[in-house]
Amino acid sequence: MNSFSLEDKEDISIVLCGAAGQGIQTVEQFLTHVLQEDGYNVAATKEYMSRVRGGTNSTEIRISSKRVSAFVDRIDIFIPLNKTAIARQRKRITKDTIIISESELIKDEIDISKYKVIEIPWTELAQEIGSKVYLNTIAAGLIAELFQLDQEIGKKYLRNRFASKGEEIIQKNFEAFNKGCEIADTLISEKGLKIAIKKSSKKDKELLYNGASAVGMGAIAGGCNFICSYPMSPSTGVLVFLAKHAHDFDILVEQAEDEIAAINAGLGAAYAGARAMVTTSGGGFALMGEGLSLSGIIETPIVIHVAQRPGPGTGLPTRTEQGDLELVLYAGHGDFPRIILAPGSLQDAFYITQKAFNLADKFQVPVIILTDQYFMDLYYNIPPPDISKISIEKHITKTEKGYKRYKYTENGISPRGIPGYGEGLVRADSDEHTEDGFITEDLDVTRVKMVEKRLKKFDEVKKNVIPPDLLGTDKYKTLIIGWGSTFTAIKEALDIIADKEISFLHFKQVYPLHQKTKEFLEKAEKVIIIENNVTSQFSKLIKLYTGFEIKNKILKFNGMPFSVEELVEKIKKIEEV
Amino acid sequence: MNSFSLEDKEDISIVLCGAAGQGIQTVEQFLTHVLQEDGYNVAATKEYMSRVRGGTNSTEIRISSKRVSAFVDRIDIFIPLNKTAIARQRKRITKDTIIISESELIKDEIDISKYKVIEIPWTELAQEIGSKVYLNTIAAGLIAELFQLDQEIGKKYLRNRFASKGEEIIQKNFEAFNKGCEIADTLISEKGLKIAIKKSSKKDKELLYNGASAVGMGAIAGGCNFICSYPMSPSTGVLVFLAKHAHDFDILVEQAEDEIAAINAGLGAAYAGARAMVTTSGGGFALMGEGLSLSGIIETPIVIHVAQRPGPGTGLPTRTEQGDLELVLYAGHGDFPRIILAPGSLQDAFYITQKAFNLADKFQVPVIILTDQYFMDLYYNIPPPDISKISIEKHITKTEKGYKRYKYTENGISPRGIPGYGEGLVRADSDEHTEDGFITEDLDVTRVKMVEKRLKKFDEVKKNVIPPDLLGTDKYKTLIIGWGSTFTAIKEALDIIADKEISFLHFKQVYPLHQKTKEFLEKAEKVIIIENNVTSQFSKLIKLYTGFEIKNKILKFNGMPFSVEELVEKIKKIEEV
Amino acid sequence: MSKKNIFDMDDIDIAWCPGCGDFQILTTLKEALVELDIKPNNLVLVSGIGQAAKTPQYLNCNFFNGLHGRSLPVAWAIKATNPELVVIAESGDGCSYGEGGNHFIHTVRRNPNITNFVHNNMIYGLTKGQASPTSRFGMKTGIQVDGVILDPFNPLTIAIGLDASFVARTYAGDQKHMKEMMIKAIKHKGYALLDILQPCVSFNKLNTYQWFKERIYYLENHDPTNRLEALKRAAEVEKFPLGIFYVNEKPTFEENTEVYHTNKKPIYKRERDLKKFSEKFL
Amino acid sequence: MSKKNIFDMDDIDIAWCPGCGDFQILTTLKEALVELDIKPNNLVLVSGIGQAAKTPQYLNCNFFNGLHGRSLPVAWAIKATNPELVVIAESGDGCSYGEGGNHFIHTVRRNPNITNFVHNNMIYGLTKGQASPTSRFGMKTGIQVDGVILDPFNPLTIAIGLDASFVARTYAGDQKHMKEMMIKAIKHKGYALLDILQPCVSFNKLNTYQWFKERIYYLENHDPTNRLEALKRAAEVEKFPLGIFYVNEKPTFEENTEVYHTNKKPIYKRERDLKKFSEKFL
Ligand SMILES: Cc1ncc(C[n+]2csc(CCOP(=O)(O)OP(=O)(O)O)c2C)c(N)n1
Ligand SMILES: Cc1ncc(C[n+]2csc(CCOP(=O)(O)OP(=O)(O)O)c2C)c(N)n1
Ligand code: SF4
Ligand code: SF4
Ligand SMILES: [Mg+2]
Ligand SMILES: [Mg+2]
Repeated sequence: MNSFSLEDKEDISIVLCGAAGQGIQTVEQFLTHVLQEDGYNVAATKEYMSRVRGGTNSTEIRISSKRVSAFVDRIDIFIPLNKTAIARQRKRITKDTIIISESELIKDEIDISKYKVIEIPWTELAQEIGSKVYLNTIAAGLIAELFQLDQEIGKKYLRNRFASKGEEIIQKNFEAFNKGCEIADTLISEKGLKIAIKKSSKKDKELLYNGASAVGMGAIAGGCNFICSYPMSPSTGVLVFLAKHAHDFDILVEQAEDEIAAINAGLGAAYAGARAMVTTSGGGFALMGEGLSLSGIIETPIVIHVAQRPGPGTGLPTRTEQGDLELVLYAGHGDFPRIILAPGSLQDAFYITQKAFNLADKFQVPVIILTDQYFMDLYYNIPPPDISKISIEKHITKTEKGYKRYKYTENGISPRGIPGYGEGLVRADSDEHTEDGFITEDLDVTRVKMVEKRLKKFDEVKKNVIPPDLLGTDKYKTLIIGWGSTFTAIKEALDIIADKEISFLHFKQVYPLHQKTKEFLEKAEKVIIIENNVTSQFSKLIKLYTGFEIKNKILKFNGMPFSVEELVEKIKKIEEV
Repeated sequence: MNSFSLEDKEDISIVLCGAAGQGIQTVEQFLTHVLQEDGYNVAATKEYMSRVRGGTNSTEIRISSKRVSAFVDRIDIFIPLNKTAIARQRKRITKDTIIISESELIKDEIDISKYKVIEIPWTELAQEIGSKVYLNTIAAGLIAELFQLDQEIGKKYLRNRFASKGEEIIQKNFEAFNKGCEIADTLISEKGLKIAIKKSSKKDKELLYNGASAVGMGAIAGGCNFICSYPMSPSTGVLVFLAKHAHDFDILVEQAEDEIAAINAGLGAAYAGARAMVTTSGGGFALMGEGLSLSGIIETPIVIHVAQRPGPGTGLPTRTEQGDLELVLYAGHGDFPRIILAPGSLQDAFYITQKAFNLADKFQVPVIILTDQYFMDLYYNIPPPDISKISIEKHITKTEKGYKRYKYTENGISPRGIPGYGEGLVRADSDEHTEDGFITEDLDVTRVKMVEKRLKKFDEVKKNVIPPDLLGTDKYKTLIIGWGSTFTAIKEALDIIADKEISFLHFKQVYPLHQKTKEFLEKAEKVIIIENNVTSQFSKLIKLYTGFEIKNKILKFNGMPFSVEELVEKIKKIEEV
Repeated sequence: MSKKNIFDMDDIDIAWCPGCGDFQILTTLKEALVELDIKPNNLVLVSGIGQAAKTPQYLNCNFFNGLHGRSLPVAWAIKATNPELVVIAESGDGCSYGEGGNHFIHTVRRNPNITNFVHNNMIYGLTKGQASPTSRFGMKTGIQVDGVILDPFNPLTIAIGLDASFVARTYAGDQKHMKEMMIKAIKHKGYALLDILQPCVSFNKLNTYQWFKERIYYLENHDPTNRLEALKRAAEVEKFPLGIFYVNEKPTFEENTEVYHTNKKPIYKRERDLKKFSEKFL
Repeated sequence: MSKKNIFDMDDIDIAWCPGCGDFQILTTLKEALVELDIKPNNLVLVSGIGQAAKTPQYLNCNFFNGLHGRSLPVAWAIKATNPELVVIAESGDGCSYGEGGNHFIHTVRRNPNITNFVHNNMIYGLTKGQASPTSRFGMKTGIQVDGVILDPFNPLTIAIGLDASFVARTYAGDQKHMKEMMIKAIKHKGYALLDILQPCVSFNKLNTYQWFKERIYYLENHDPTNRLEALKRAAEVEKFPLGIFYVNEKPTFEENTEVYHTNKKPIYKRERDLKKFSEKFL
């Protein structure tokens, strides 16, 4: 094995880095799709600046023998596409990193002789084919060939991708692709740049999608037929996904004038019988508090997807954080029940979003799904969801004369009618109201009973909490706590640490907490919480509802997700104490 | 002493009850002002429906030998002004209550012979004078005379009150007033309706105002020169108060188009150097979350007064509750410091609001003042504030060339410049920014340092927390915890219980908590928390920051404040266990 | 109210002040609804918060009494979810043009087939008398102690400027005209704004019945399809012409929305096809 | 940029796409400011969030880069606190007319002496190409997959309908006209709206330089004091006339505000008189 060989790797991390607009995403799309189709496990994560052109963005693609799906610091193959790429990724580039680049882009930044650099005159080669734009396809071809991609798959993809541009462009891309393959062949034979990743066995049935699509598919499978939202990174992907599939699934998609309109429209639609959703980020959600409270008092279901990004204020619009847990937990004036879910894997995102609609409908409460930028943009191949396991549970009643919208019942849940379906009249009232839905000033009886009715529903909600997942032995000494999108990174870090006494408890429902939470915590000798925010919001929630104080915290708040390596290091450090 | 005598009472509670628009407030205003001027301790509380005319509202006026200022259930003298008055107040009317009324209004509701009823043909008497409108003045005269009011004070008040209506109206009111006095004289001599409340000795120097005015005066004394708000009960009184005194104190008062405009305008004004304030209620505040977060990241001071009312949604717009503590504690996306104050007495309201402006300016954070409807409308006489104790502390720097708005400093507080004052440029940025205030995507250094800078300020804030007031011995066995407006009722209840082993710890700063809080709690054998909300929000805050779980809770959430009697009863019940 | 109307409610305590224009609006609305033969359970009244916004409480029908300022997003969403319903959004001037101003302008653009009645009393009634967006320049209140210093908001010029589908004004003091306008507005296909001049006897001592009476007159020989002419009449400052200013027949939001292009069934009645889901994604 | 302008910044990395109309606006703005002899430390640029809203980052002056949609309340409040400052609110069409629509209409009514530049690219740029309120009917995007179905918002008819103080339109492709309009707008006493047609080369493939070029023309023989005429010109649909549509000289918010009636000193410079406080209340 010479120094360029990657044969000993079970997983390869390729990072492309360059300016917005340089086509990094095109390469990412190409490679993930064709390699997955060819049977590899693939995963990709992105980080980018809040701008449309320029700056320095990057994509990390992992191709692996085992299924892995988190962000790693390690870069096996680095492809810089502009002059700032090296500087931006410097701390991740080591002597082991293979840098494939024009020397022009890197020579001022590193001593080329000291790194594993492969110089490729991309621009020149692309221009030979006809234009700089073919650079991407050459790079894509090069990487593909390193993995011995079935060339037909690559060409089929290119043909589809450029179909609208005409045959000439397609042929040029083929040419570029072949060029890339040729270079790769030379690298393999001359430099020994060999890769030996094994393909996955279950390739046929696997799907490749990202967090935004997973949430969107969950919504479709949950019966969502109305979405009204205002664009806001990183939540817009869900809106776009539903818009794209609106025709096939009869979904009314409307862009609101602002977030306040969005949530009020969502509640209007739900009142009339729709399965309604809104998608936003923290700043947009901060404008929806009054609407959330309205959902609470009128007892009208709504599913709210909040893709977190770092605040306060505009903060870092295209970055990631788990800093809005407390916001969604306490938003809205007055006391009323709510449910907060936070998927960890793409599978979770599908099932949980699907379920969110059923929960909202059943308990007539707002259900919030918390994701984040990292999760929205995270891609990997997963087995297809099992549709037989899900169902769309509707809880709408045909009304009769004398129908009372807020009828007192034992568990606080009143049969929900909708206008025009049945003989009854449906009165939704944001004022404190009687069972019929009329304004009341009867304080001693009606007000008290209505407050209690709403809280009783919460008792029902508590009986239906999704339990946290325990990964590892239940005889753990150390228990790692995580929630939401940190799932894959923590899981992989623990696989690496491979300590049988450490287990991982992951929460995909963060509120209300599952009743067993305390038990799990108290069994451990040491508990470590891992959160992508600065004040450890989830540990506060845990303390409040279990009394258990978690002392060991691994927190990150620079706008980036945790990498597997830093988790390994930080967990080990705490373990050593 | 015959059955109508009230001579044994140290304090008399008079309740007027009738429809909105019947002039209850006129009588309340008259009685509180003239009796206070004549040297009595007076206090008044109101409760009213969300409507302009009709319905059934009431005012309770207490005249007492000792200073008392809370709401009591007991009614010594009841004056119903419409037919629903008795029904609405039924549980408070006992065989000891003297009911002064036309029989028309009460005969269908109670057996007149079984109660201490004094029948006065108000309407007829008023019409004799010229119109039904004089009824109020007759009633006012009657009560005044029972207290042997110096008639000149009464007439002076009436003259002022009706000055704009002309001499004829003034004379008619005098006539009505005299009529009331005459009736009172007969009642005193014939029914023995005697009252022996002692006047206070320090009468001259005392002031009479309500919660809204106390907050408003504090704002003026705090240097507030800009208020922009949207009307919302019960917070509007503060806006009206500042508008009324705008000329005298150079205050710019502007009604915004909505709450979002209000808070953003407040921040714009503060950026330019104003001492800015907004006033709102929970639902309005729920719309300001994004603006609050903006204040957090641009580090621009703002004082936000939130007068709570029961939610969720529109809830009970004219009622009282302490249900928005968690809302103001967690509103806004992302993590940033804030200060939350909650006055208990009218004196507190003055001093605390005054101080709020200094705190906001010093730490460059949002400061929230939490009151509620009960507190806004609560009136009593208090000694004038000591102006020598306060000062307006401004923390604005004249800038120099190269000024950096967000300069890193040891305690996180950067000298605050304003545009046009000095040579520097002042850049406020809602994106994560450099020290100069420019957008940054430097995650590893700048982002992290800026997050830490903002949190460091919070460490400074924590060194400056207003300590909770301990009433009673510091060798208590039982400790009662209260915050905000429940102060006067709890204090009076404990005076009645008169148990030397029970003390009362009242918080006027609820966040951050004073560091001694835990010590106070752990010293007690029993801790009882009293809150005007359903989920005991303050005890959750205490648990989170001290780990101390308060098990005994006295909660109320029907929209009414605690009465002294119910507190006495509930505290005793817990004490007995 | 003489004979019993199906929208009448028994036994209710109306929270308005005696003499308030809101009563006339309520009575007339019930008459208009009967004349239009609308069924109570097929009607949804949507309101925000304010005195005007209490109207739905006093009619026998479905209602959504939402948040201050937010009636319009609720109303169009209800209509879009179930176009078979008759949807009327009804609120005060503060609610509709102040807090709800952004929804007003964008709902006009959206053009859902709903009706919007605005009780324009030029004041905030429920909160006891602050200036509303339509308050006249110079009017004094407890907050506007030196008088209003903003130019009044003219809902008609704005709606016509936005090329609204139907724009009309009436006056609560003329029930005959009001009923005619209500009926036309409800019948109109598309977003229909009816601004109703409404005296508030408790707080608005400036814009009284008398004041309005002296200033209203009826549009005559006016061609409501002429946008510029409509703007001109709407922009009049001294007087308040009443009638239909502007009619612009155009497709509604529901018609424009793809989900109803071929299939007219309300979306809430359609079942999600999970088999199709599998075919599409799995 | 040829010679060094005092508003130039050294060493900055501008986040816009090559070819974007925003560059022309930035250059022209700096020139206009120099011509007006405005001092950097006496100028405050206020913006919201979006591509246009990044403009203040690229000028050497004070700025308040606030929240999406909220530039106007911030801007008038700054001006009211310190009328000695020159205050310009600058943002995109989405920010100004979408999220910020309510502030737009009410700030026009308030008439503070500020200038409002709206980069109208008929698209949401920063969020990568969704319809904005000014997007043309039928334009397709990732969300408006069947094309925009709302009528475009016409900022000019709305502003004139609100009797705004100054209403003009220019085009980023004509820097000479743009500079003239900017100078007049800044000089104007009162709220001045300048809507700037701005091509977005990355996302708006419909409203390109070419498209605008074919549709713009210059107002001539137009009397900007004639409101109806202004409305008529502003309402044109096929073409985009450029120039000053409407000028309505009237007192500004600061002039109308009692706090500046006699005393012109900015409020932030005045000291609170605690002695007066004692006299008044104690
Ligand atoms: C978010 C919010 N802000 C403020 C209020 C308080 N509020 C209730 S009604 C109202 C104004 C009512 O005026 P208008 O809409 O003109 O109705 P009117 O009472 O005059 O009929 C206000 C400001 C509220 N309920 N919610
Ligand atoms: C409350 C809130 N909602 C949404 C966003 C997301 N957002 C940022 S910029 C933008 C639109 C920008 O469009 P425009 O104002 O036209 O400016 P352009 O980028 O086109 O110049 C949106 C929706 C946000 N930052 N805040
Ligand atoms: S306050 Fe005015 S608008 Fe409200 S009910 Fe009374 S008169 Fe009517
Ligand atoms: S996205 Fe459009 S508006 Fe934004 S910088 Fe690029 S071209 Fe300009
Ligand atoms: Mg009104
Ligand atoms: Mg734009």
